[in-house]
Amino acid sequence: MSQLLEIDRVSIRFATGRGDLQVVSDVSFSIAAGETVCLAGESGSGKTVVSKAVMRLIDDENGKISSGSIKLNGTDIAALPRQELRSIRGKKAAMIFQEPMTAFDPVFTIGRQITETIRRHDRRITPNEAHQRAVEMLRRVGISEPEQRLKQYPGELSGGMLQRAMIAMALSCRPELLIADEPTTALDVTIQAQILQLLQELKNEFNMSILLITHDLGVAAKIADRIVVMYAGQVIEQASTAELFARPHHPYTQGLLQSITTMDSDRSQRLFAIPGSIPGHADLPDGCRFHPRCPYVSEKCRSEAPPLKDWGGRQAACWHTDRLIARGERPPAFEAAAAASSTPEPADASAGLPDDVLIELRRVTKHYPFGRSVFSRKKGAVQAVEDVSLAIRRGETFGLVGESGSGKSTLGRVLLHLERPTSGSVLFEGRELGALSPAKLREERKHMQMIFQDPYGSVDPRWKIGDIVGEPLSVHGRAGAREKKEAVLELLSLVGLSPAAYDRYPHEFSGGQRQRIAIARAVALRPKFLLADEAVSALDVSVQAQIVNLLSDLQRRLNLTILFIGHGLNVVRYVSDRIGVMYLGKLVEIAPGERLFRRPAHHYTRALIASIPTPVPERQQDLGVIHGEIPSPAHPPSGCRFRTRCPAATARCALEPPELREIGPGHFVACHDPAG
Amino acid sequence: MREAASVKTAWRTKRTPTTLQRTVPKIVVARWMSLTAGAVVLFLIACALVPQWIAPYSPTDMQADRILLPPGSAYWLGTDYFGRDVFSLIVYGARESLFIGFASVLVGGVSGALLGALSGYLGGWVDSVLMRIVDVIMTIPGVLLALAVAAGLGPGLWNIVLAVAIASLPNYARIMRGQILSVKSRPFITASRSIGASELSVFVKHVLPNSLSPLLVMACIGVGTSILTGSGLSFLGLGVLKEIPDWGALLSQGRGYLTVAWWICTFPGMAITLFVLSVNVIGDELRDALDPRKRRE
Amino acid sequence: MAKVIAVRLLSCLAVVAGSSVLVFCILYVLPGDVVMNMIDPSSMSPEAIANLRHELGVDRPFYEQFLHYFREVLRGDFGKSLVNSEPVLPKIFAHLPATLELAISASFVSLTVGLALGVLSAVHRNKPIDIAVRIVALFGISMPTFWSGILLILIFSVFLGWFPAMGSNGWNTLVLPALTLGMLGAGFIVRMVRNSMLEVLGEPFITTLRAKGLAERAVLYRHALRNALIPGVTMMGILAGEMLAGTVVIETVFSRQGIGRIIADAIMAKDLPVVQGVVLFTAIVYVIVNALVDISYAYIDPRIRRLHNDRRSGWA
Amino acid sequence: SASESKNGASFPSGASEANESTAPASGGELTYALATSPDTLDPHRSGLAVSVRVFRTIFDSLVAQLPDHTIKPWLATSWTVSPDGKSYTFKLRQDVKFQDGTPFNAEAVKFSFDRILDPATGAKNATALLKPYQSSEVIDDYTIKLNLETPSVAFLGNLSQAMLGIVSPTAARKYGDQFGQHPVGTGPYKFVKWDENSDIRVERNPDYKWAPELVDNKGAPYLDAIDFKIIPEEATRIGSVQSGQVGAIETVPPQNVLSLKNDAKLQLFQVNTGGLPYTLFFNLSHEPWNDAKARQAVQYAVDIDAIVKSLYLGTYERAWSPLAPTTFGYDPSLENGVKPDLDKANRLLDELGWVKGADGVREKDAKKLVLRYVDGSPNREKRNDIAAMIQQQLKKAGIDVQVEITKDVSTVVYTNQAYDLYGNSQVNSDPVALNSFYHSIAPGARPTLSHLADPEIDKLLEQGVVETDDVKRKEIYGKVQRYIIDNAVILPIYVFPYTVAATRDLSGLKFDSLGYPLFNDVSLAK
Ligand SMILES: Nc1ncnc2c1ncn2[C@@H]1O[C@H](COP(=O)(O)OP(=O)(O)OP(=O)(O)O)[C@@H](O)[C@H]1O
Ligand SMILES: Nc1ncnc2c1ncn2[C@@H]1O[C@H](COP(=O)(O)OP(=O)(O)OP(=O)(O)O)[C@@H](O)[C@H]1O
Ligand SMILES: [Mg+2]
Ligand SMILES: [Mg+2]
Repeated sequence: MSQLLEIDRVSIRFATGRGDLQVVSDVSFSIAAGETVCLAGESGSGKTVVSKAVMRLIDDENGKISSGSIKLNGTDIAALPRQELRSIRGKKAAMIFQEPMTAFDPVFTIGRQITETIRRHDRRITPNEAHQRAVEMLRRVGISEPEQRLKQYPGELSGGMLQRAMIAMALSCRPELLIADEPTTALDVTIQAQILQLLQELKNEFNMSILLITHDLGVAAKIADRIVVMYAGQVIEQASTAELFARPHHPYTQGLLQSITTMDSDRSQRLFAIPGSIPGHADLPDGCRFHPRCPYVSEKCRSEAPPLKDWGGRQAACWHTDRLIARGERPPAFEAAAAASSTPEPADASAGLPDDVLIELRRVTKHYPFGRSVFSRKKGAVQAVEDVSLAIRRGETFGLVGESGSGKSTLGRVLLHLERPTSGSVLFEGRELGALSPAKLREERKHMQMIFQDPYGSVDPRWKIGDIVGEPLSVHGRAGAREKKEAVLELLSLVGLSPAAYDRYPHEFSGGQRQRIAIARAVALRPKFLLADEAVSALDVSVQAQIVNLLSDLQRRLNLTILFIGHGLNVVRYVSDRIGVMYLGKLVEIAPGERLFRRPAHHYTRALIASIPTPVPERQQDLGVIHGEIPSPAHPPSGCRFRTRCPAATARCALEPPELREIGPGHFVACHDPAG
Repeated sequence: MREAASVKTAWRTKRTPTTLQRTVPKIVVARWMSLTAGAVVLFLIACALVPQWIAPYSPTDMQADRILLPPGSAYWLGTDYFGRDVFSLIVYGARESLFIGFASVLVGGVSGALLGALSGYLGGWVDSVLMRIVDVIMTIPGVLLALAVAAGLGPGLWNIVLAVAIASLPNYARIMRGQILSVKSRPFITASRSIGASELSVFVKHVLPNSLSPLLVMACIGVGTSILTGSGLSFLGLGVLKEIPDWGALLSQGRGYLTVAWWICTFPGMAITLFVLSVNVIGDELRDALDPRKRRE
Repeated sequence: MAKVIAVRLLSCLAVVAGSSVLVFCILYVLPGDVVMNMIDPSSMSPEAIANLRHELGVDRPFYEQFLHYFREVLRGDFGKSLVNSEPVLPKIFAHLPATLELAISASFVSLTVGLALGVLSAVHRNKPIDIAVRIVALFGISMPTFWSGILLILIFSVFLGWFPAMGSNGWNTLVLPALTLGMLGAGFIVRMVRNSMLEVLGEPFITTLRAKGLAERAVLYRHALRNALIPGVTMMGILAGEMLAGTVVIETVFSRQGIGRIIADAIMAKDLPVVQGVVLFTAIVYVIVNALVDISYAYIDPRIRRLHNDRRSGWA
Repeated sequence: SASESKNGASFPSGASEANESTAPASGGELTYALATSPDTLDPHRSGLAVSVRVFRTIFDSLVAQLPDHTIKPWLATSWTVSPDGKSYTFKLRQDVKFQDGTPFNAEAVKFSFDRILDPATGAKNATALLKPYQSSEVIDDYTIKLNLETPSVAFLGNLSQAMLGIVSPTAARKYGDQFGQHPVGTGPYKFVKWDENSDIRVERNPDYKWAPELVDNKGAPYLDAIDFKIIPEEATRIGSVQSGQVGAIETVPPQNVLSLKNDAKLQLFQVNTGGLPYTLFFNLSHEPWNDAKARQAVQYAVDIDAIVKSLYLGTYERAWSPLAPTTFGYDPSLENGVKPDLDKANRLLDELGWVKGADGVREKDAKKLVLRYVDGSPNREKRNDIAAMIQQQLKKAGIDVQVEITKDVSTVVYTNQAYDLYGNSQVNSDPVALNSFYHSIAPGARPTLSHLADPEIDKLLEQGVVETDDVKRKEIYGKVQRYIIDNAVILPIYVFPYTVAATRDLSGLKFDSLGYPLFNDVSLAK
């Protein structure tokens, strides 16, 4: 196979306020024509930097390729003058990005931005022709009414639609190489499945190569031919997808694979997690960069960096690859770690719990009116949550899943009475929250705490960790300064942070550590109830596992009741006793966790489960089982809200909204015609 | 391959010095500027506090036999048409100028910020009403405000301070409001509220501190502009005759001599500019210092 | 849509009415009165003065004067100057154009200079050119306009003879005043544009644009600047007020006709009808400018067209 | 005499004289920059010198006064005075028309003077000038008799002033209180337009042929038009004449006089104005300044020479008397009379029992020695600077001068009488001007600035009005002047010279006895 892209011993440096920083060292790999290569690794390992370097986009960020060469079709991009770069960018290689919402210029129409690209690279094309081409491309990526869409602004389209448009733009000049930097991370599982399928189709049709960057090995398993694993700015392993999954040659890869929560993860076992976190560029360890986290670590690892060595058509950079190959199975150290902390519990979720309701929602509805003015009453309202009744039992973990915009977060906020419901009521230990005075409500908050999705935004950047964690104590307790400090230090150790964190600021911590800080604050008052709104979604798989473990530890220790909102279905399954599925503001199905996954009754639930990318290459199912996107919650479809996307919709669905009814022990579904 | 390498090295040799040029003077310049700015402000504050230790002559000593002398060894910055020493005038004028600058920003900034903060934080009709009031204040010409204040309180230093404060209040209010609006939707605010913190404490402990940066930047500019507004008032003949004029008044009174004795108004003008520059440099530094994310080791 | 406009209009009216009321109150509490400015007190008997006061209606109680004034205004009668009996409305119409001309061209100068330098500064962030631009901008901010105006006259009229030193007829008399007032605004805009450009340049879509192979010029000016303009436009709303206020000094320095001097004189003479009339008009101009700002927002930023985002957020 | 030699403009030599021999070129427009804006162009209502400079071109007077104080015909061809001095009969020119076509006649004169007396007109200085006019009788179309309450020697001279100019009755009736914006007279130029704060335009009155002896050109003026630009900012005014944008500017600031003199492109005119020089009046009704000793202490403590030298750099003359040198009756013997003497000042104050306190300010009976010095804003002719200097000078004598600069002089000074020292000047043609400043007033009437009430001075001033013998009259006024200075009723500061800088192509600019410019002879070299 001829190599389209050859990256040869590339190192990349950034000029920063504190001097030069080497971010990528000696990275080499190549992509053949028509091949899909995945770049995987934890956040901060340098994946994006490498991909940007391919187009020399790092030039604009004070970065430069300090050594090595990047050859695209034989031309060394590292040595090209800037002027010539432009004819490569977009033309020979194109890029799509993680956040389609922010990757488009918000003030120009989609059409303008696509035609701009086309005409940039072929001046002979008339605006009209460019427009025609844009229409075709949009149609090709599966956007309906392309003429219409071209006239719209990025803010007017949904994320999935935008990512399609992004792909259309990237492909509009027929590039030979498509670089996709986490193209689906920001999207729903259902949309992710659609996009991945589209990419695969297009790859064949356009005969291009794809460099896909992802930290989700499930995605990699689905579409990659080969996987390159990076750690701390270096390539530590590369192999074909099947080989990598079957037999990782590097302990890091092995750890990554193990951290993934799958459908099969045993709920009674602690999730596996690689201990520690990726080092910063300023304090890289000597020798092998992974050695502080490695169970195989030896003296040699500490002093000497292992070279990337060939292992029969694949490569790995580890002094202990042979041992790994020999043992094949889990490394002993990892095993020990997992075993030590696992305290098996009866997996019997539905039956084992006392029927003691902690929180109850009664016909809760939350509307956000818009377009209201002095003269007119409500023009309309976003029906974020519609007539939801739900009871959460003491000590259980209730999982809530659903696509983006289905109203999960809103439900959570209403539940905590951070917002008042439009109608319906919330009962906490039998007391109606809406009837409490503000002061009483604040008092009640002691018992109900919250962890947020965004670990970066949920702590005040100007506060020290000690103050952040201690804030609930100062708000509610009248504890003295000494006691408070002691309590905070204890909390820090409870969530696995060192006491040194006390006097530091949030920006000095990684995302995972910040989430620990947020958790420490949430449990400071020993609440009865904890709302975790996508608490792990923004984290790396390995860190995700650490946090999930922490949460379940705490639940056990503090006897917490948890509402766990998430869109990573595997994780939700792992942590939850019962799971509720939301669609467009409605709760469409409730069932004990295992049962929901084994016997989903609602067609929507089935579609969700089917969309989950599984990190096992052999088990590829049909992609894209659910079509279209979630409709606007301001104008939900009549009758059953899912009917517009439901494969089993009948005339009745349009007329009659289905009620939630019990179809098995603890299994409720709102569907006229539930599946199996 | 070899060819590529040589191209590559050529490219590198060309690039390396630019990086050096880029980083080294940058750090030096940044430090140098802050240090100079700090020194200037300290010196001016010293002038305001103990002018008699710094000025070589009395600022009120008018001598007909030494009028309009150009800068020289005896009178460093020359003498004015009264025969006063310009340098001593600037030194003594610092007190009033600095006072006008800082006091009006303090008064206008604090009240404007409070108004904007209330408006942004409470929202709803409070917001609409407060913002309309701010709009109303903005539509009234500053001269009118100045006169009204002067009339209400009698002529004096405070009249300028208050006039400037009121005139600048809407700007602070608007900025603060916008800032509050964006800060109050951030997750850590909800987080604090969900802990059960009272609205007041959320506002005071989280919303306010996170909203102050742009205000600080604006206030630093405001310190300079209020001195200028003061000078504008004395230009329009609304000023007060003071034995020791502030810089704005010096500048305004000396402008007629620009072609004859440029030093009379140029040096007070430079004092204002230097002061504004320094305050802004320090303000930027301060803003970074208040933000733990930008704090330098 | 009609309702949106109606609400908008109503709130504009409220602002205009509010400023009228405020001005009325301010002038009412000012000591001294117009009569003493009109006559030579040494040549008139106290009775005659009292008569004159009565004639002008300034001896009536506050609320009566107030109601009377607004009743007349609603009828389209803005009254006559107390000082020289000139009808107010024609007087305003005679002077407003010159002031608007000045304010608009100064805004134009502010915008062009401010944008150009602001972009330059952001693109060369922390390099000598950036530092130089920022210092120059601060100079613009820290120089009083009467002083920079005189400097410009010396340079461009006396020494170079390129532009007239004064007057308000013809474009060439507009150059120096517009420059003087514009430089002040430019200083503010440079700072603002630099900040927001830096912010926009850090946005992911800029990388997309570069990845598409767009020329740097297109990236900067077609895309980044347009996004950075959004807070800049708010700034123009604020600046409009400053510009209107700034014309007082500029008009004096360059001996231009204009509303600025009219109101300054009227205030000093406590010529209530004139002050009222002028404030009414400046308030209207101000309100119109801010409405335009809103509209241009929607033009620059399509997101506003959907969400009725708040126009005043996101400055600095 | 001394006064004569100081009179008149110091005309530039060379160019302008050469021009006079050749016939002046006709046509062209002159742009003439004024320092302040006229209040109104209604001569009867105006109180400002700057207004006079403009409306002197539009309005003519009955008579003209030459620099030597002699009265010459203008709109009146001849006149007779009744023996009791209480009625004047004027024969009027018959060939005169107002600019709006209204014929000029005795009716028009009567209308004008009666208009001034009518309180509804709100006339300011004109009323004072016209005193003691009572009524007029139209004898025939071109003969009119003016009746006075009391005889007045100054009456004819006052009639020569522009503020007593004759207005068109038709226009005055038509425009009512708007006449100031639409002035119509018989003058050499007719009004075209007035853009407030910007410019006033007058154009040649082609029918004009009745110029007085003050000028050479008896017919219509050479210039097509004059644009009076209002340029308050000194630097701008100077810049605009230097750059040639305007043809002439008035009121050149002292510091620029020298440099403009040396400018080859420009010529400089300077003429001292008559009447009262800029004078600081003590308020004699206020303690402790009602005591002549206290005032004398101030008189000795103030160094007026230093003030005039610093601020006016030798371009303004120092004043010594309540009268300006060019005014009739000026007493030159007062010159160099009072010398600054700080010791003497201190001694006088010591004698009065004012003792210096810790802060250097004198005190008596626990009261500080304070002098309230009021001055108007803006800083016209550097008057505020004078205040600043006097403040410093008096500080040395232990007097605390509190300066109040105010826009609202009328309220502070005239209504509230809240001043110990206040400065004023008046352009006038006759020493009778002293009456309104030093003559005591009837009970209930508004006091004069000085609050002086001395029967002896009153008597002298009353004699001065009626004394027809110039020598005796001079003597009377000499006594008045000496009394005022000896008793330190005032501090005379400077004589205001009206200065004009013009481009070299301008010639024929003349000034009347009061220092107002005359544009009849002005022409521009092509
Ligand atoms: N412009 C820059 N200046 C300095 N350092 C940078 C710059 N861009 C990236 N880095 C550093 O390079 C490292 C690698 O970043 P990169 O974005 O490539 O990681 P990544 O593997 O893509 O992570 P993620 O999964 O979070 O996207 C990070 O530590 C980052 O701080
Ligand atoms: N404050 C608000 N004002 C108006 N609409 C809102 C508000 N908050 C949420 N919504 C709307 O309500 C709907 C449900 O939002 P919600 O955030 O609850 O969804 P979600 O299921 O949490 O989605 P995600 O997975 O993206 O977090 C969305 O359409 C959203 O736009
Ligand atoms: Mg990345
Ligand atoms: Mg959510």
